[in-house]
Amino acid sequence: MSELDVAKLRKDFPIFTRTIRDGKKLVYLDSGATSQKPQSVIDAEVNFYSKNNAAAHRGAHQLAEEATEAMESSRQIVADFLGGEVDEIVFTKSATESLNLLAYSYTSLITKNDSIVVTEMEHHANLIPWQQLAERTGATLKWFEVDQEGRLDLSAIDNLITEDTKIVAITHQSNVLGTINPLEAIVARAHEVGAVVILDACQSVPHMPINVAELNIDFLAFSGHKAVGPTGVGVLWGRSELLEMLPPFLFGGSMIETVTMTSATWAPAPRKFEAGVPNMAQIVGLGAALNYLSQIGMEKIYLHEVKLGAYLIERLSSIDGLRIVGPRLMESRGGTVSFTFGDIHPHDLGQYLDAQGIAVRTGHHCAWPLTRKLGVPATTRASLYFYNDESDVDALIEGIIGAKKYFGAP
Amino acid sequence: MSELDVAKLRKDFPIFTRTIRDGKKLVYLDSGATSQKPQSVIDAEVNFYSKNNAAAHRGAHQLAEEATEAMESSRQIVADFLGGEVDEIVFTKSATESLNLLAYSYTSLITKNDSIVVTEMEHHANLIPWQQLAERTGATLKWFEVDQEGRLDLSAIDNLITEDTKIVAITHQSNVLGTINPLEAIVARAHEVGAVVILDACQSVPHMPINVAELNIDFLAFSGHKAVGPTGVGVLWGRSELLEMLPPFLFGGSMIETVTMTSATWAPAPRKFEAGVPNMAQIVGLGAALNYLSQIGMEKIYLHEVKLGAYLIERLSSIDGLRIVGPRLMESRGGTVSFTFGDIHPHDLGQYLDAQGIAVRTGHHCAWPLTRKLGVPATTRASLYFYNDESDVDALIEGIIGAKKYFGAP
Amino acid sequence: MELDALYQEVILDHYKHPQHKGLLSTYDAQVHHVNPSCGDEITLNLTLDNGSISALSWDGVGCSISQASVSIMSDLVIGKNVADARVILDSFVELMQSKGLKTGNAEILEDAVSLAGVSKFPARIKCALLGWMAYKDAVLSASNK
Amino acid sequence: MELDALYQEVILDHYKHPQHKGLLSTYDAQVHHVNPSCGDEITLNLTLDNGSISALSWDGVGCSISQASVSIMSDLVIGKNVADARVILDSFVELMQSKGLKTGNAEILEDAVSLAGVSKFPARIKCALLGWMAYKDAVLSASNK
Ligand SMILES: Cc1ncc(COP(=O)(O)O)c(C=O)c1O
Ligand SMILES: Cc1ncc(COP(=O)(O)O)c(C=O)c1O
Repeated sequence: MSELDVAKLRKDFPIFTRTIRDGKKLVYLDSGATSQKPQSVIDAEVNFYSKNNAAAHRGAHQLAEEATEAMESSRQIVADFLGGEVDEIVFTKSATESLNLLAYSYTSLITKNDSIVVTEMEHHANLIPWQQLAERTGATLKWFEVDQEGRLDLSAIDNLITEDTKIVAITHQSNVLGTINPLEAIVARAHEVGAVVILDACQSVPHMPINVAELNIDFLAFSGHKAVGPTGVGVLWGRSELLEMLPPFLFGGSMIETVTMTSATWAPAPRKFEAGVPNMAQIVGLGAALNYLSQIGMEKIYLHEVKLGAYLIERLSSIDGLRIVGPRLMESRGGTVSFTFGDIHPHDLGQYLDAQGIAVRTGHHCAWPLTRKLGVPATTRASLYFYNDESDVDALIEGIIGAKKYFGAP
Repeated sequence: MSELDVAKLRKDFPIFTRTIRDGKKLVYLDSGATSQKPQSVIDAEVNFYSKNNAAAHRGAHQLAEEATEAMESSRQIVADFLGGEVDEIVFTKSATESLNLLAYSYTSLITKNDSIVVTEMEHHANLIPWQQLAERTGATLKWFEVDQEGRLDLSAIDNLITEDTKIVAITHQSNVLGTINPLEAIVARAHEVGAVVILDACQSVPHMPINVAELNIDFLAFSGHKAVGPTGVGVLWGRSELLEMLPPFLFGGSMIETVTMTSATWAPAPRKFEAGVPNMAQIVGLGAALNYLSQIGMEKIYLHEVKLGAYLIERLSSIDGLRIVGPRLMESRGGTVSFTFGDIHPHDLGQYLDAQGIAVRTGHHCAWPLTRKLGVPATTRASLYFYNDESDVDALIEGIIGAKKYFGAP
Repeated sequence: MELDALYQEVILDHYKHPQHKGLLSTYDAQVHHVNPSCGDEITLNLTLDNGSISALSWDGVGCSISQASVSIMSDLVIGKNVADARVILDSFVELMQSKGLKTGNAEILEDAVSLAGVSKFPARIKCALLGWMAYKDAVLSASNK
Repeated sequence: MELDALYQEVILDHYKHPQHKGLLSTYDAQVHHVNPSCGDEITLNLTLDNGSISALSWDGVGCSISQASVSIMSDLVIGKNVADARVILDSFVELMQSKGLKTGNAEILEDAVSLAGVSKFPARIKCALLGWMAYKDAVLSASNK
């Protein structure tokens, strides 16, 4: 069905050798929350701690040199992976920090006459920082609505993105619906009015080929842990002239040029945004993660997920009383599928599935306004990755049918 | 000389099996910048990734349960280690983030009539955030001066900490001088005027027994990586009533109570301060690190460093032309010693030592105002930890004497 | 099977036939609680009469555990005085925190012992407690009137 | 020994006897650069005459590498026209980035080839470049006058 040898790839992931509950096979369909880690990523962190650990950029001794080299070559890997320049890569602890960094750094550049545009399908991490920026500055927050198919309603684009718009912050792929948003029209309109486009790429960087130059965006954020990388590391990519212009966010060591008791000046980007001893082992692990993904091939990963997603949707659609929340066609859509199932509450369904070894996520998926808009209190979400195959989907379907029996017909 | 079996402890650290430059033994005297990691800490991270990896607090499935449990038991370990309550422990990425969190969160609570008090020996991470808070709010930044012995000058305490003082932010142990600051008088005066005391404990938590209740402080920050823990994890401890009162800093998933498109409310502390999928593996590693330290015993670690520090100072003092910058008496002082050596620039000395396998740090150590105050452009710093012994000190002394020959008499 | 320990028959019964669901129009205190991690919500109306819970009604959305738990709780506390109800509440919280090690005192907790299995599923404890915490809050606010 | 490759005799000579150190009181441009990681500082005064570097003087504190490097650079560029000096600068930057793989073109770089060893020590490259970057900046600002 796919060009990926999933069985072989799964061998790279130590967690797949464990079992769940009473010896059940682990069916992991929660990669939208966090992905599993291949041995090469784990080894990269271990290697760093065991061999090269020292404070990067802060010493002339050999360990410090090696730590710096390890960390900076990861920066190059990330830059190449995204199609950006090495000085455009800022390491953070998470996409959440990356997005908050931008929202804080833009504080002094936004006035009460400006507007910020988001969408109704944003993750809280790409919504609340902008609410707060609007509150701090008096700017207006506006948003694209989501239609009943789970697609953005672009019809009002010219009334939403207007001359006073300074920032358009939008998710690339919805973590609830799986919808991949049409960036071209939005980027064109944003740039027409002089606004920057900030892309929340948490659910796209791990799942499809991304090139920031081709997308023609201005900033991009993603988290390592969703891209087979370590926890505790995120990335902010930004156009170099914008990073140069933005004031720093966190203040401390390594981000300065000079310091007196009363004032300080800043190092050039990206150092300006990386205060403190960096999360070095995690940065190194992220480099290994992106290398691992590149070796498989992002195009192949994308195609695999689209095919498997289509199969998942097809099989889910065959279940009576199951309602898919989000697009049913694979066009502009990834392998994340949310649904409701009659009167069985997602929490109960998730619990039943867990007893069968199947890990899904239930709730509002940190996108509460979207859940509310779709008229459901909560959903169950299955999110696919390259290490999933048809047998995982089949297990899920069987689980859902079992739940129906267990809790009584929905 | 000490109750610690250093040779045995060193076996816990894989990095000590490697060699430096042309096969030289690693003499690591840069623990002030970052500490090395024992196998048990490395294993804790590996274990998490290999067995329990999932998004903590975000799923009802077994992996998510285990990840939550792993992370939350680390919170208990940290609380116990510091003598605080479990809900008073906020996980961050670093001490730098912890201190910036406070400086940002206090923004709405500080006015232009208030003052903030720091010291001249602060690390940039505990200075610039307060400069910036003063700039944002119009408040006044004041500071304790450092005398030529490298001690705080407390004579002006009543004129510095006054009725308008809201925050006193101070380092526990100087990362340059090794000075341990007299907290009692400062805490008493701060509380007398209703100010909170924020302790930068980066250089004390890893090196001595700490009890926040006994210290009677209000907030404390430290970094995991200096306490044999992973990179990418820090801690903020705060009195629960203060954490409850403070607005959040980073916005996103898991820190909310409810969210609409235009507003949000917050979860109780500590969750309110932990937006996003946490740095789980690093949090788990930090738990293992503190357990490791506890097993050795913080009192023993402290005594070991004081004894070894005295030996280091004694031997350094015997070298002609070498000037110790900071207290020479071990009273209220730890095992971090900075010095200058005639006309040999610290960078050159550090480079020579590196060629002998000896890792020290050179420069201003992220405390530039202090370096300037002490009238030196830069210093060389040797910082000890429990895995150092007399042979490391002897190697350093030999190295310094060798440098004198190499570069010509200073 | 652990799942059966969680989903006792009596829980599913209460879920399908929730007691005291549907808000009464008069009350001393009304509270609204949410479970932020899953979005479950409850509104609870409470009337006190001379230190006794004379009326309690609720409405909300949620999983079987949260719905059954509030239904069971309603049955238990209505008609009791606040002090007695407090004993029940404390006993239930203790049971929830027992990590599967306790079965609960049936004399105090009656049907609520059927929720003992929840304590083995840390992510679900908040579901079971949602209604109870709302009740606790409501008593506080009704008593302060 | 790698250390000897770093600390060539000619470097230590320049360090002990720095050329053109001590600021001249007249200049077209004055720049001040720091190395934020170690605190080394340099002030550099530059005078251009008809496209040539007619005078260059400097003062500062720093390690042997940074001091020797600016001393060598001063010797090299004084009297040259800006375009020729640019060739030297570019060639030196290239040498510094060579990770120990290049020895440098002695015809262009003269004494500066003695700094080739620096390129093997990444943390020191900034030391060697400090004065050169200050020079580059000064030319820019003098030319813009
Ligand atoms: C005294 C002191 N404060 C703060 C910091 C900042 O710690 P980090 O860089 O881990 O955030 C350090 C170490 O760099 C330090 O020594
Ligand atoms: C679309 C989207 N944006 C932002 C985030 C936040 O990422 P993190 O929690 O890793 O910071 C997530 C994941 O939780 C996400 O799915």
